[in-house]
Amino acid sequence: MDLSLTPAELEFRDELREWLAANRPGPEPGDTEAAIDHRLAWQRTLFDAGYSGIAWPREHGGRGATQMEQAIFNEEMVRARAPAPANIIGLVMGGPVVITRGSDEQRARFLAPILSGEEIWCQGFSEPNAGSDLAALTTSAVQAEGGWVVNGQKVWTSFAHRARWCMLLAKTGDDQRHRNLTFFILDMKQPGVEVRPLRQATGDSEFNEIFFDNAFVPDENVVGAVGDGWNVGITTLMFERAGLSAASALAIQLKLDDLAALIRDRGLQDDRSLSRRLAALVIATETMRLNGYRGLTRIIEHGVPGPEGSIAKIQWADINQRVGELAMDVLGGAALLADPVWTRWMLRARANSIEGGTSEIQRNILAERVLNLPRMR
Amino acid sequence: MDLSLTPAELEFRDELREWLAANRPGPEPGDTEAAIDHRLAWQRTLFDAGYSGIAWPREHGGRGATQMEQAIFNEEMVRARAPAPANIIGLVMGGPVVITRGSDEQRARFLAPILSGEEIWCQGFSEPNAGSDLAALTTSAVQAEGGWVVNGQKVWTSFAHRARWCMLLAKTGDDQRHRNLTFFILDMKQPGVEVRPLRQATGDSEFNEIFFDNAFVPDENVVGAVGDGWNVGITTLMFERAGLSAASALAIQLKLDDLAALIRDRGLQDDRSLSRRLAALVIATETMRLNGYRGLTRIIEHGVPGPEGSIAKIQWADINQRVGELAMDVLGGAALLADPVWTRWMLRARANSIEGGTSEIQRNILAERVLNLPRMR
Amino acid sequence: MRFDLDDDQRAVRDGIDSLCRSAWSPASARRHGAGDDDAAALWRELVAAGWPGIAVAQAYGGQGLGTVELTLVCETMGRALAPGMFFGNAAVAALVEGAGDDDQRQRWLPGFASGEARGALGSLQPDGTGLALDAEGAAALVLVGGGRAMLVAAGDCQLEPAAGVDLTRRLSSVTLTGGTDELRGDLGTALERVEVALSAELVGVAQRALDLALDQARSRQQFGRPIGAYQAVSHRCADMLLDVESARSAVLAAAWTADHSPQALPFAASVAKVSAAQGAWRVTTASLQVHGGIGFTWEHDCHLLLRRAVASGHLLGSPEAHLDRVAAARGLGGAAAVPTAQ
Amino acid sequence: MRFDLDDDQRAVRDGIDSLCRSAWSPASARRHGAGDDDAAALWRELVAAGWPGIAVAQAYGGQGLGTVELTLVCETMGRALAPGMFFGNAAVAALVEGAGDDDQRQRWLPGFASGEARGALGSLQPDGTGLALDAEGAAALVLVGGGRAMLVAAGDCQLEPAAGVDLTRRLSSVTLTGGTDELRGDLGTALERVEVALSAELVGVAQRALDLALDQARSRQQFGRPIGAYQAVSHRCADMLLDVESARSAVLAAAWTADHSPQALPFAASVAKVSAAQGAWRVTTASLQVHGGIGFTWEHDCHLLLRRAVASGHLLGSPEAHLDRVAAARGLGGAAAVPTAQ
Repeated sequence: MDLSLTPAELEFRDELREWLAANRPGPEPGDTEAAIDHRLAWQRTLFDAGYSGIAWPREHGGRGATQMEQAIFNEEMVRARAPAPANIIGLVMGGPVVITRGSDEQRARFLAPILSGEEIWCQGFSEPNAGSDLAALTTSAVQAEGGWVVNGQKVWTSFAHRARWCMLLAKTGDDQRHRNLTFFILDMKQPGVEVRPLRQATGDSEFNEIFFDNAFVPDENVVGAVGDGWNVGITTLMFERAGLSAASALAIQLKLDDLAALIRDRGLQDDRSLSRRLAALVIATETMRLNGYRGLTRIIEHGVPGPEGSIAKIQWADINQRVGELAMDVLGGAALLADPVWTRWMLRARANSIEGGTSEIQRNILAERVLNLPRMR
Repeated sequence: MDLSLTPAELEFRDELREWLAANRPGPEPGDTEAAIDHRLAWQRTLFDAGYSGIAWPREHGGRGATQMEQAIFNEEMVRARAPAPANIIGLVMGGPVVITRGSDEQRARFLAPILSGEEIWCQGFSEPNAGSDLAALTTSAVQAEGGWVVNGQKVWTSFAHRARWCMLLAKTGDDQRHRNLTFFILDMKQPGVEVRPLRQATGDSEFNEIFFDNAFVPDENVVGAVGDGWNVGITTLMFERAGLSAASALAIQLKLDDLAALIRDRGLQDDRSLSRRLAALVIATETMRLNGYRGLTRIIEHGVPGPEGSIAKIQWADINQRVGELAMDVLGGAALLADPVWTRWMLRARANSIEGGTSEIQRNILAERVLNLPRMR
Repeated sequence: MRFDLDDDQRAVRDGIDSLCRSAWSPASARRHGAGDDDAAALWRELVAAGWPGIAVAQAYGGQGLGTVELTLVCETMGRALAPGMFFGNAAVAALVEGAGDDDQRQRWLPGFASGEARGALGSLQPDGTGLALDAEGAAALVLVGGGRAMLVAAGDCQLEPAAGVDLTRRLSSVTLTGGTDELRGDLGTALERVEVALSAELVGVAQRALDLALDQARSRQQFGRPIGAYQAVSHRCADMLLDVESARSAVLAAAWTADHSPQALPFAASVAKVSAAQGAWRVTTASLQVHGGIGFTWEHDCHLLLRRAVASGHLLGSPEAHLDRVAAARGLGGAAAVPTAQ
Repeated sequence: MRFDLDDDQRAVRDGIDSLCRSAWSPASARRHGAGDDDAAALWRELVAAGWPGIAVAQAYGGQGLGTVELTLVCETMGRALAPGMFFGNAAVAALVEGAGDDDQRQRWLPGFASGEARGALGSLQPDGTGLALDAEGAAALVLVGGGRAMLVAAGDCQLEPAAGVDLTRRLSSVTLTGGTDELRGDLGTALERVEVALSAELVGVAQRALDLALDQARSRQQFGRPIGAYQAVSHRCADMLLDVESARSAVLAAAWTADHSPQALPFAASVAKVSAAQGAWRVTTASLQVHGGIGFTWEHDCHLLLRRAVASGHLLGSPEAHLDRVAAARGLGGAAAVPTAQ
């Protein structure tokens, strides 16, 4: 066990810090679309400096660094308050799935533009009637000349309106529960695809709905075997969390510093009840960070992300929600006024226990797949 | 709506207070058996003064008072720090079931000695493999000449070693889930009945196990129809809580006063975190008391106790457990030493969410029977 | 003792419920919050039916009903996501009646009672400005803060729209431009009645959130079953019921106490506000969770309820301030306890 | 960075685990608590195998392994409900080594390291008496409290059995009858290492409680299914896993920090103690709930684990004291923060 950085990791980090000091991205614009442009430009800057696809193999255009260096990179980005690259879904999910499950042709076609940000990816898994339950998906793909014709609807897709490619899970059969799905890479720039923004409780529109009306996917864009989409999709979801929780924890710690400042600004620094709630959050966030690094070590040593990622997901949602609650209590009567930072945080955090697998589903995963408890279904 | 006592209720209360002032029971002995003797003597005193079976009809030997007066009586007993009468199970469950479900002969035979405390009752529902799930009971009663032969085991019966009668739920058929149980009144003073004390986590032995080895119940001691025991048993359980929650809440408030004194004694009165936890408990306990009276009004107006009693049961367990936790935190390092009051409270409260129907079962009841949510089973 | 509504009280509740159902909807609430004029029509209906004066003394043109009746109206309005005009007017009437002097009562109460010269409630900020709810068109405001209550005629202040957390009531910042008139009577008791009415609104908000969650739990299917069959959902709903019923008991008891046992009101009001504010927060957030993604969309009412729970929960005395008061009565919590009505 | 045990560390854990499994059981723990002599035999085995000196410097006859290795032993012992002798001796050795002077080290550490002159840990009460754990037969005690640590030779104090919450360690009240010897060095850092070791024990206690709950959840049937199939149980178990794993991460990190990054130890130790103490309380109580009635019997181990969680959780710095320290580092919590080690 060694929690210090290795000489190689240290060198990577110091070089990155130096580069970041010289190449700070400007502040993120408030407007959503301008923010995406800003994040695209930032991804291009990262790409040009060799910081896109940190842990992707060199042969696929990545930096070939370790997963640990990827995590260090993520933490440094948070520390520098740099935005996530615009094509985060391509980098974190799309690319890794193409690398591990795709064909050579798919790798040749898709990987490079993911890294540069030239082609943004989005994820088409959730549907209005199939949130946690992928077996209830109804978007269908029917075999046709040279490919598949897709009809149906997806929801909660970020970047869909700017995306070139959609990772699509669609029904290709009626037989068994998990054997009737196939994983496609669908071209978003075609007439059969319509994207509508989805406005959230916060008032923002981070997400979209996608409607497919006889959209077409050629055969060569099927990932894995026809009917094996559930397994390919699960791989995608597991890549989603690996290596991100330490950086997420750091982001929360920075926010907690702001919240401590708010408590002091409002003259409430002697309120032991508020201060203990804040301290408990600082501690919970630190354990989330440590769980993240422990999980990452396990991934590095055993190859694939495991279901333990569910622990970090539950912690992340719970902590963010408690931060929002504490902020409201600190604001007290001033909680009436919409605060640009804290009201938004309080509201946005409510989705954290729903998006990317609800906290209930995460507990199911821990119970069934880590603790081997019997399933109800 | 009128939360003040009616003139009749006021008169009842004032008379009771005066009587209590003149007839205080002495302090309860520490020894368990001596405490039962003390509570038996106290019941006799109450009985002689006409305070046994407050809300039982006059024709059955009770005082014929209202349920509200019964609740007032319960609160006054708590306020006077008087113990519960020894035959509490007979008074609260056995008697009411005999009155509402029993035959005239059963009423004539059983009711009077319940009131005087001459015959103590116990309840034989739970079994080692059937806690929440009455359908899983295995204690059986097989028809014989003039009655039934009982074999099996019950657990968690209070007063069993002192009881003359046991309210027994036993299997009398194999057909359907809830149609195979019958409710018996079993004589505990027979060779086929063995009682063993059950030692609890606290170190006390409030409860017993009962072993039945060809014990006999005559036909005339079947309550309700053969096979209808589940319905009779449920009635019993519902009577258990009606009217008790307001008094239980008062008992907790008295305990919270002691806990506030402990906080001050330990010089922690300025700790806002502890004081808010205490205040939150005071408030939760008050809502439990109010829920109790609101539920009692509903019972009085609609005749039978409803499933809302589950709310009070959940609150009671939760509050008691939080009181124990807060006490440990107030004691701090001194929590190492067994405190005669608070350590026992902390430990004993852990059973509150199990005994008399677990909090999980209470939530099932609320979900299924009050909120009409679909059942999983 | 009889802890249940009597027939007259049921009639009050059913009357306001049927008015709200015919004249208001979450869609109206959204339009009102966004600046449209729907609420004026609702207010005219309320005035026409005599609701504004329900709890104002008959001497000033009101019906002189009690605080229990007032809270029944407030709960129903909270459930309907009705705007803050009724509550604000009733609150200001209670403050002037309870803490004003004769002149103030004579001048303002008849207008509040008839609804023709509406009152609005606001908070007084430490910097001397105010924040008021649905105050546009009001004849007078009462701003409460720092243990004082200032009566301000509409002509003596300027309102500027402000962005509130709550989207179903309009928030204004208030700048004083003329004289104010302090309410120098028993402000504490009057404020506690207002807190009880506000708590009743929160019970209504929580009840609506529970109703929506139950609909969702029964109809939404996942893994071949309605989600309400899963204990992760059904037990959450049971806890919501516990919160709603506890807060309702606390509010009804506090309302009755306000009229019949005022010496017990401080404790009863704290029990009501803490139970209702914390309960509404827990229930509205739990309802959103039961709904899943759909509950997080702008179009769904979940966030309207949650936002209202946050805003009303922190209006006047915060739950923390009430906890401190309850603790202080037991000699706990130190000297620097937060004042109850900020 | 590599956040996992290496092979040597696994060997340490497996070694102590196999010793505990062969030489100790919950039944032994009950007998020890009740006054029987089982623990003496266990201690002899530990001494024979060289465990007492695992973290003592080689210069004093120990093996000089690190705090990580020490916590692995403590966690395993907590899981086994082993008595407090190993922990007490290791704690006292760490205090003398870290905060004692050369004379104190020379005099006591060789005996602690070999286990032939065992040390025991206690708390110093405000009234000048002490409370010590499994101190009978110890050669010396260190009593900690009020920011001080007093070394007392066995001959200079009297022990009286006291009734403890925990039934698996013997509690004694300590009356000083002779001289004491203060540890005047860097007590803070030494105490933090001890807190980390104590936290490791709590992780073991929680892990055992989770193990028992999982057995119960898989085997106990109600309503025709194992109870672990119900989310009320399975989600509770998932939360227990979360608590156990978080506390384990925190303890391992703090142990590593103690040896390699001491300036970061105060925060890391607080994270470990709060996570382990609160986690062990939540997990042991949840385990009892999963067990239902059987878990509340005297014969079942649930209450032994729960009692130990309470006692160790409040030993040395309470979770509240650590929260206050973390808050104070952010300028919060007022001046009167509770001292960390009472």
